[in-house]
Amino acid sequence: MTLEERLNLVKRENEILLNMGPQHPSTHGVIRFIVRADGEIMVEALPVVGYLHRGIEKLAEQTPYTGFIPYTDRVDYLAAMFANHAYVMGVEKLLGIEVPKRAEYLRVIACELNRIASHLIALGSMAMDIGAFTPFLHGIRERELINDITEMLCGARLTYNYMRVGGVSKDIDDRIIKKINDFLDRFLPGFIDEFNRLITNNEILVKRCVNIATVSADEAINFGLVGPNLRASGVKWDLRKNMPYSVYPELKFEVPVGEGFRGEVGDSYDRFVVRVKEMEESARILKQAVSQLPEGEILAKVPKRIKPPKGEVYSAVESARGELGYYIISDGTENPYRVKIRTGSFSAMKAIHIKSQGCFIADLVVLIASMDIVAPEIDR
Amino acid sequence: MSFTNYLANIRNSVVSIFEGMAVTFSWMLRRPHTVQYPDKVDKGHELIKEGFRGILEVDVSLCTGCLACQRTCPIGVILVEVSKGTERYITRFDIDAAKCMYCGLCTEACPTNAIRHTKEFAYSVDDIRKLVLHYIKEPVKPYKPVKDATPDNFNAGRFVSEIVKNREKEYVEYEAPSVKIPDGGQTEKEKN
Amino acid sequence: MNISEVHTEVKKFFPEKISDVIASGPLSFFYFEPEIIKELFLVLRDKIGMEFKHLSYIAAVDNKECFELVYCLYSYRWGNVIHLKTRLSRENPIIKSISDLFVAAEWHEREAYDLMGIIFEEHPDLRRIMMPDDFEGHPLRKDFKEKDNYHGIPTSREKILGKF
Amino acid sequence: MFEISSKILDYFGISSDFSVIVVVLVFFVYGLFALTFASLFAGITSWYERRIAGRMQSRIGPNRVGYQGFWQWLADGLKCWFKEDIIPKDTDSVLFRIAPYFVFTGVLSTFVVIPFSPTIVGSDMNVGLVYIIAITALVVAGILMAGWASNSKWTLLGGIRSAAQMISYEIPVALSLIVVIIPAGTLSLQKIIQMQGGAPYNWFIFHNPGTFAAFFIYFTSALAEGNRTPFDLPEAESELVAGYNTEYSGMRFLFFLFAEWMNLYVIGAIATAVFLGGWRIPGIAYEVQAASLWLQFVGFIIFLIKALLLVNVIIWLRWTLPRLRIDQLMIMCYKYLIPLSVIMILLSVFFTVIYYSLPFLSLAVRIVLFILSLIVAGYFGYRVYFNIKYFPDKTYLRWMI
Repeated sequence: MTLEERLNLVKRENEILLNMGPQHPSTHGVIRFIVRADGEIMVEALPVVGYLHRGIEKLAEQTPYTGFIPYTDRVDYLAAMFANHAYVMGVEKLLGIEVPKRAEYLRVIACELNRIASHLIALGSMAMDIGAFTPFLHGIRERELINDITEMLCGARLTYNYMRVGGVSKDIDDRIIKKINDFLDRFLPGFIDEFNRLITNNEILVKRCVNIATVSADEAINFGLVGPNLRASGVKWDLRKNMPYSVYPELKFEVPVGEGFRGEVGDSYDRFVVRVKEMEESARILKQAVSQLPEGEILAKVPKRIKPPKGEVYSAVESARGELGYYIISDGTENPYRVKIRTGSFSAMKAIHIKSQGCFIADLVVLIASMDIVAPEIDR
Repeated sequence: MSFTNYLANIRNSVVSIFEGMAVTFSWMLRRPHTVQYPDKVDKGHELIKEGFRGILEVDVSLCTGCLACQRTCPIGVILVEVSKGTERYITRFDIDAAKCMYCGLCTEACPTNAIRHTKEFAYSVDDIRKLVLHYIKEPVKPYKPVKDATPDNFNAGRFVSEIVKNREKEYVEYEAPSVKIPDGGQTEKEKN
Repeated sequence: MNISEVHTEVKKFFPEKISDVIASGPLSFFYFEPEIIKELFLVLRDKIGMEFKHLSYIAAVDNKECFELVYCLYSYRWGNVIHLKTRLSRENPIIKSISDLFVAAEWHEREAYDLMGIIFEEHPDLRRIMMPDDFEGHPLRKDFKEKDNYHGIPTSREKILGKF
Repeated sequence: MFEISSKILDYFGISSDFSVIVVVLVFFVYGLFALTFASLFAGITSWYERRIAGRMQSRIGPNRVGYQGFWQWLADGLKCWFKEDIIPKDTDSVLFRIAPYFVFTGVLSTFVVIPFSPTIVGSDMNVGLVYIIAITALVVAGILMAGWASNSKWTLLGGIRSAAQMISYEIPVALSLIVVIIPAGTLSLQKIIQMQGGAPYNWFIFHNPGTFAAFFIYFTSALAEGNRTPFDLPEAESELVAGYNTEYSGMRFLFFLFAEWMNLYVIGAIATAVFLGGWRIPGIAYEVQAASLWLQFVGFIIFLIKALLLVNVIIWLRWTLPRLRIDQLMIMCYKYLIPLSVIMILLSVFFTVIYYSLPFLSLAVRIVLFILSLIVAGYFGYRVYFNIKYFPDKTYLRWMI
């Protein structure tokens, strides 16, 4: 069945077909929606993905284990650290390597910085899709400070390639720690409160998001939603708490859950607020991690050519967009036999398709933004 | 919708708009965070942090010809040719800067820090072939590593090599070095 | 409930159709016969004590001799994750769709159909998802050969390094 | 302008045979003046708005062309002149071509009654306010034309949205102006200004609680009628790509934007004239001001400053608020603004009647309202100070950099 046949199958009279994307201001990259609308009200928004499909899973089969780390950056360009972390953790499990404590802390620091940066973009672009420009640029401004830190930490601002099998590539120094502390001082009470005053509590935004595309807890689980989208529906599930990895058990933090802050549990506004609260928690984790940073090695003893024994592994981390997992099959050679990447945005797209039915066209924009999808994560 | 709800809506809107406008007005009185790009280009380079992964450069005098970088590169950006014979000569060291993704794996693999990143990042040219940087003009003897050398010994300071700077003028169709290699060594071209 | 407990529980329902638990590296899983997929997943989803209500992903693997489908299930209530596998023949890779049990399965099955060529019966909307509709072949198969061009567009770039 | 024409006729002793020519000439010159003023205002506002937006978002904004990028608007205009005027295939080409001019004319025609000073006004019609409400309906026609003629679904949606929105919001605009017309007893803008005093507490906004609220209702609904954020649904760029002007390019596209920025001044000017005392100078009687050319000029400057302050507020609102949804927009109009403005009309009637029997109450209410608004402004200043203190970042009071 082709796309055209699918559309002809369901098309009714008095409907207009709107082609939203792949080049549209609010589809966040190259995602296409075919909107079947009756006036302003949609019948459904059919997602058409694949415009950014680069076959990363196929590339993995032809690339050595270490050489694939830069590719993982490209899976989710807004939160590349998590992709690094999940993949590297998987290979370490296959090899059975113990990672030094300091390296684990550095990974946590890098990841949580990245989570804040990613959420800033998500919240800002959601505000921008609703029509407020200023919060987006305020978010970008703070993210720029994080980018400066990651640039000092690993030499790149977007595609980090920071983690290695067995540790991390560069050590942290006092200047970077000072910069992180400066950023946290500015961020935690100051920026978040101001951001809330500027946009989160804004009545227009609240009215635009409340009770729009409500996903109940059962639906969220069945749709396969993960991360902040799942937690906004009231399911308290965070891989950092429930299936602890790295040094997260040693750090104290809360898992924010959607409580129906202004409307029903699991609406778009809950997804917005949960992300704001997650940024606060990340900043708290960062404060602890920076102060507890142990001394020691940053890279374990790893053979120069990585040849894991035969076996399979599934390693997942809690990324900014939810569970990001790498299912790796090793056949004992230098290249992985098969890599499957499980991403949060992929399942969110199906939820968007279902939840778009009966919304306004303007609500579709809110729905897409509140699910925080990133195009390369869907297509890979 | 009850009447109190109606009034609460009006109050919420007025209060939240008032607060939002206070925030935006307070930012009217602050200094912008952006740097004026065309005005302060030199400053821009200083703003790049130490350890930035820019264009790759090669200090050929330090190269041991071990091919570690070529093997590590996941996308095949580096091409090194070493002549075989009684005495080894490096006859070719090319980097395709157009294809490079700046992952930095080659710099970590290099035992002598001969290949490294510069801070250079802006390099648009009118022909993609000009972005292939040739580092070897004449066959070079490989560097013999010192026993107790650490990578820091070799990295005197990060400089932008002449080849990176003058890439526009430097572009010539690549030819194998014409200088005869002593001791019966052969370049790849002569072999064919 | 970890994988072995799930295995003993499920074995009571389908004694013949389920293999033993296999540990391959850090991951443990068991195989099941493709024809019992619907019943098996219904039990896994709804039986009290298991409640694997979240389907994380479906990975299709080309095993040279056969195709393997890997199903990963989460139970948020009990905090468990299990992996199950099934084998399909290369010549006739057909299996029942579970998209009526898990909404999330719909797109994962479309992906497996698109990239590996596995056909899911009773799937509501089995179309290509990543590749264009007129694409030939299934790229994640190990024997997939890339064509020279697609609609006249060459698929390979000339190698600059080799030439100069 | 008739007054000025007759003065000129008297001064030069021109016989009545040629008076038509002189009158036409005077009107032509005034028309050119109004067009130039509006175009300059629209152009400069386009640059000014970008600079203000830049500062609010902690960036710089256009600063390359001329001092502080002041000539940016001219550069943009020139660029649009030289751009190709693309008319897409399958458009209704006649409607497509003339639509921008409808919008432009609709806004520019309001300058006929918008006063600059006691005597400098196109025509002091006795139905001035009704004329403004009527003539702006041309804008709806133009936008709907553009949306229809472009032969694109996005533009059609934008055009329909715009028609629904602008026609709905004409009602609260008219109703809120009636609140002032009751105490003023006239529809002529010049007469309304005359009836106000120069000092702030003599303005109509502080006349009674009804007019005070009516000012905000007018301001909100005028924003909606002028398609400005938070009511810019017809061109909501995150939903409808660019709304009704998606398919336009070059100078035709610019005419839409011209109309939008000119409309800023129109909103500000009407609010100034009706609510904020217009060109009145504090402590100077109307007759004295009308007789002296210099005082008229001072009055013009005062009028401009008040209007510009309101334009600033509009720009500031745009860079603060998100956009409403179409049903919320309609709810706001029919459930909030119209009932409220009807209540304000009743309040206004009540107070106008009361003032006849109790004249001292008039002054008391005015002063109380004035002090109230000063308190709100003071609290606002405190909030701004609080924000600056709470999130320490370098303050920099120079508004340009």
